[in-house]
Amino acid sequence: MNSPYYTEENPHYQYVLGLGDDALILGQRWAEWLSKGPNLELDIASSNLSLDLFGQADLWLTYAAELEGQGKDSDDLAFLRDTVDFRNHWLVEQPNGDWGMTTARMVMFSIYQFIRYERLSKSSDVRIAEIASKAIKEVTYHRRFSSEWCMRLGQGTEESNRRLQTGFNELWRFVAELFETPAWERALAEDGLAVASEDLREEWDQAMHEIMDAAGVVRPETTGRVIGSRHNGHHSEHLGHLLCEMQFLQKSYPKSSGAVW
Amino acid sequence: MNSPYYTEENPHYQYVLGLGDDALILGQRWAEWLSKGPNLELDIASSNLSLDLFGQADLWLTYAAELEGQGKDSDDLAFLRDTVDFRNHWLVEQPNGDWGMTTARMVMFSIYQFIRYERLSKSSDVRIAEIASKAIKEVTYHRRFSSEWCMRLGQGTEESNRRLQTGFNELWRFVAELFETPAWERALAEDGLAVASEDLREEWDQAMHEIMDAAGVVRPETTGRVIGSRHNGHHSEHLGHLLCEMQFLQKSYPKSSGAVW
Amino acid sequence: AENEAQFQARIDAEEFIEPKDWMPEGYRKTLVRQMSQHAHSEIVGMLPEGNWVTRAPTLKRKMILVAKIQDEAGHGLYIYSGAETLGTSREQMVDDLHSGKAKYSTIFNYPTMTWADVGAVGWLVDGAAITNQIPLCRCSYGPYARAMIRVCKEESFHQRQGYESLLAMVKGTDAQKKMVQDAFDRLFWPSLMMFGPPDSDQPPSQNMKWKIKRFTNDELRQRFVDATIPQAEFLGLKIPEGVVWNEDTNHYDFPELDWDEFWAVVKGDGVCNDDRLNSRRKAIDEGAWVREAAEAYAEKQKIQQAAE
Amino acid sequence: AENEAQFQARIDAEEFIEPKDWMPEGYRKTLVRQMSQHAHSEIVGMLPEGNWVTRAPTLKRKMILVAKIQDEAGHGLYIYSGAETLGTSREQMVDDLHSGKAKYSTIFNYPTMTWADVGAVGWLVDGAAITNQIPLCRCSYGPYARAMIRVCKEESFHQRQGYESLLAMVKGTDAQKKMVQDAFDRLFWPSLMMFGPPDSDQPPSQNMKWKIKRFTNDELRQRFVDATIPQAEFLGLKIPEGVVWNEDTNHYDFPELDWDEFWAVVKGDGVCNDDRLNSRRKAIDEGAWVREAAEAYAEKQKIQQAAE
Repeated sequence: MNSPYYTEENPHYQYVLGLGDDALILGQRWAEWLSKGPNLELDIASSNLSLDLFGQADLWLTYAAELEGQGKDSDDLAFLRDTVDFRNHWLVEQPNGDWGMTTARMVMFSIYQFIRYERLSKSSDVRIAEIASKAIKEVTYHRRFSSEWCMRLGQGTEESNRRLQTGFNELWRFVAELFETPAWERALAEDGLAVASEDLREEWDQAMHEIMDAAGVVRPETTGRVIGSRHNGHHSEHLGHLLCEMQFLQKSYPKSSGAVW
Repeated sequence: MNSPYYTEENPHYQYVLGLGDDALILGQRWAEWLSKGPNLELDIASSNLSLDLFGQADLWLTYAAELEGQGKDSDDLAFLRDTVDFRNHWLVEQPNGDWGMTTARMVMFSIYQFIRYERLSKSSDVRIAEIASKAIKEVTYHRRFSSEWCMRLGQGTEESNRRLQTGFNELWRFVAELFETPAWERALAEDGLAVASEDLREEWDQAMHEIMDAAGVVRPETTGRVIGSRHNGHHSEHLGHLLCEMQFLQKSYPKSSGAVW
Repeated sequence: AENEAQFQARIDAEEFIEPKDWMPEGYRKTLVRQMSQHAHSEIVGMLPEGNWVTRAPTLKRKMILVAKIQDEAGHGLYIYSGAETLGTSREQMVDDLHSGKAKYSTIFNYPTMTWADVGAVGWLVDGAAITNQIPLCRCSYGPYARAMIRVCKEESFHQRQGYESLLAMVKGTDAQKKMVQDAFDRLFWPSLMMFGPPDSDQPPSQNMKWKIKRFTNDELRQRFVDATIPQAEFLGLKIPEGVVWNEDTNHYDFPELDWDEFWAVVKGDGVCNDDRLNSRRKAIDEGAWVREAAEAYAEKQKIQQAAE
Repeated sequence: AENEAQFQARIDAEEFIEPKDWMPEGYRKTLVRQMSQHAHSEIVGMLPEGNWVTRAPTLKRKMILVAKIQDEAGHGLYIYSGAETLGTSREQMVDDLHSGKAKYSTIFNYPTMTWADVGAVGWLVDGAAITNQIPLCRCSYGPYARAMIRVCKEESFHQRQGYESLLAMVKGTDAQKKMVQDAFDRLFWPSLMMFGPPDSDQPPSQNMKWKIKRFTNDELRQRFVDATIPQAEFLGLKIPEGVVWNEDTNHYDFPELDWDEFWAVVKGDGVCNDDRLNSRRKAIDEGAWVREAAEAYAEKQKIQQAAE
């Protein structure tokens, strides 16, 4: 049963919007680490990740706005939608938690992004292929950075292994949703334009298997049930609070009132 | 040197607005404790305090809106202003911190409110006297509640005394600002309408002296310098983040667009 | 066995069993489990509403929500103290909640995604709870029945306020109407699951015999659906697929619930399972030093008074 | 004493002193104090900007601010490692910061109340820092001078971006113009205090003799005022009371600064003193287990490689 926010219209726009929202929300979570990291080197690393992700978000959301065809720009999409209009995966909107939770999330998602971007760089849509080919260079670093920290924490001390394991335990419930594939996404994939999320599952499982074994952490079991869908505008409770901070200025001094930033 | 937000116009409105903002922002801080308290009894106490304060805020802000004379209501004032338009004391906008910080703040401010409301219940403005006489019954409980907890923490364990002391140490910098008295407030006081904040100092110092000695905590020294002023629209960095959460819905679905709650 | 027969006779005679009366161990166990699960649900139920208390759109809605959360904490207290009369301490029950041993109603593992969810929780979740609790006002165990009488009164007040906030929103913008429809679509089925698994899954329950339970899960669920669908229509909402008025039975027919989803959430796979338990653990852990200080202080006072 | 004379001769000959060269204990001490205070200011300076990074109004401004904060962390790193060449470890310097022993520039104890403050910090605070740092590029201690050359380049880039964001806002709504005027009014005087107490308060400083300091506090402050006021006028801002162009001296006259405020903030009474130190301590304390894990892992790798 689909929600009032579900639509099969303009799937090309919806697909690109999802890529943009993933990068935007994860970029915001990494920006929250600035000046709060375990040391200066990690504050610098967090800003690198955040900058890459905001850059990707700007490119995807600019293209999405063009595909939507209502004269919007990337800022309109980023700052004027409510949770029900966002199409990011639930994993990226979860709070950072401690460095163990943050590392677990980034391992899970940077591997997913790497595999997705690898295929998208061969997309039949030249614009998608272009953005993906640029982004995959950055995501290669994201994957290496988070995998290295996964090893340090997994094999470091008993406490760091415990915290990393807790991160995977609490985030694993969001794995199934990474591979949810609505019919319109499958159709786009058949045209070579997009990638069907479920086709990424095998390679992702394989890569996760390797890094988690090497790091000495156990794969949690979950029923794999996805209750709700981001394509229905559904999200966890965390996205709404993130938007309160991110969107305050544009909503308090709307473009329509002549505000310029 | 006054800021672009300083005005000597409609002091009667500004004074009542300040009373409303103090209650509103402190009410929001107490609402943040709901379901997060050390036990169920304190969750119930926090909701009592929060309810009382929101009730006072509604009364003061409704009256302030009338005095402003621009057809606004208490919600317009609470949900549509930015930090520069708020006139609450800096002490009430500080984060809750732990139960020690929260207790220190509430001791400092409930005693201030008690003394202020005691005098305002004899205001020449019947409306102010009415609201103050109702509010002082509630604030009497706020004062007793926070003083009891000040004793428990101060005389309880070495750790609770340390945390309570840290609360006073970090919040004491905001004491001087409680007694800042612009010329227009002094003029209103001379008409018997308002109370000049600096006239509350002596009684407040005396009451604080007693409770802090009894609780076994030391009065921190500060230079008493107030840098900036709430009458200039100046605040600490914490009010802005509080408004992001509090105002999200009214700013995302503006009354002007026909939204009804 | 002789006790047993006498006890059953008192139940059949509709007498209330009191804490000091003799009772079979099974009766005590099932009541402690049910009352502690009920109290846990009240406490955990504060969290999805607490998620919006700082963002309520008006001062009036804010105060209504704070008062509702306050009552839930109060309900939790009565029911915990009711359960304590059966010999288990509140601390023990709360430990079981935090260790995951004790359960709470699965509905609270669903996220309150929008402000309309807060109204829908009041309308649907409090509505289902009331439908469940009215019969409990005549449950055979005295302390539980008395707690229920008071809880029902306050909860019907909250249910009306939840429904009333949706009534206001459906008169607002299209975006608000959509929000209410989505909240109803999402929370309707999980609130039906609050009545527990279908009777077909359940062995004829001892609880009915002991008059802890007066009606079966399906009977109460049907009563709730029949009351709720007309209210949804009054709000102008689209009715969920498969829910159809049956002229003959004078009830609404509705399709089989998705019990796989129910058991997945019971198992811990709901979107908010971890958020809820982590919040409860965090509140209790970070409050430990406060409770210790209060105890130490009370001790010192006692010693002082004794000395005077 | 013979070393001393030789050392002074090298200074007078504009030679760079390197870590391995002989230096008077006073020279080492004052450099460690100044470089660590400079590094601390870069680190603590990340916090008032970090306060707005999650609320930047556009993606472009967000990325510019993230890049600025990143560079400040980088500057902090160079300067700490520069100071380490004088024999004090970064951990020791950071401990002194957290214990309150070591200071950082008082400007960072002022709150960034609005988004316009972020632009004003870029324009005024980076501007004052650059005015201070250009002469440091020829400071007698080699590692410090080389760090400054790189820092100055990046900071002038950030200063322009800060000014540019205010240029955009003054073309916006009245509310935005007011925000920029208020930010300028509030941050102008504290940024003048970044140059330190007036020369009249200072004994003729050994730092000048050792060519660590090339110009006096008042000379640098004057240079900054003369550069900043025209920029404020270009933004259409009202100029602070008492700041008047002096035809004869070809400089702006400006009133005595409020040094009581300066010393109150140094003493810890600024609005944000506690917020800043608490944030730094929290980051380092909560990161301890991460650093320990990284060390333990590196150890295991070494042992493993040695075994191969």
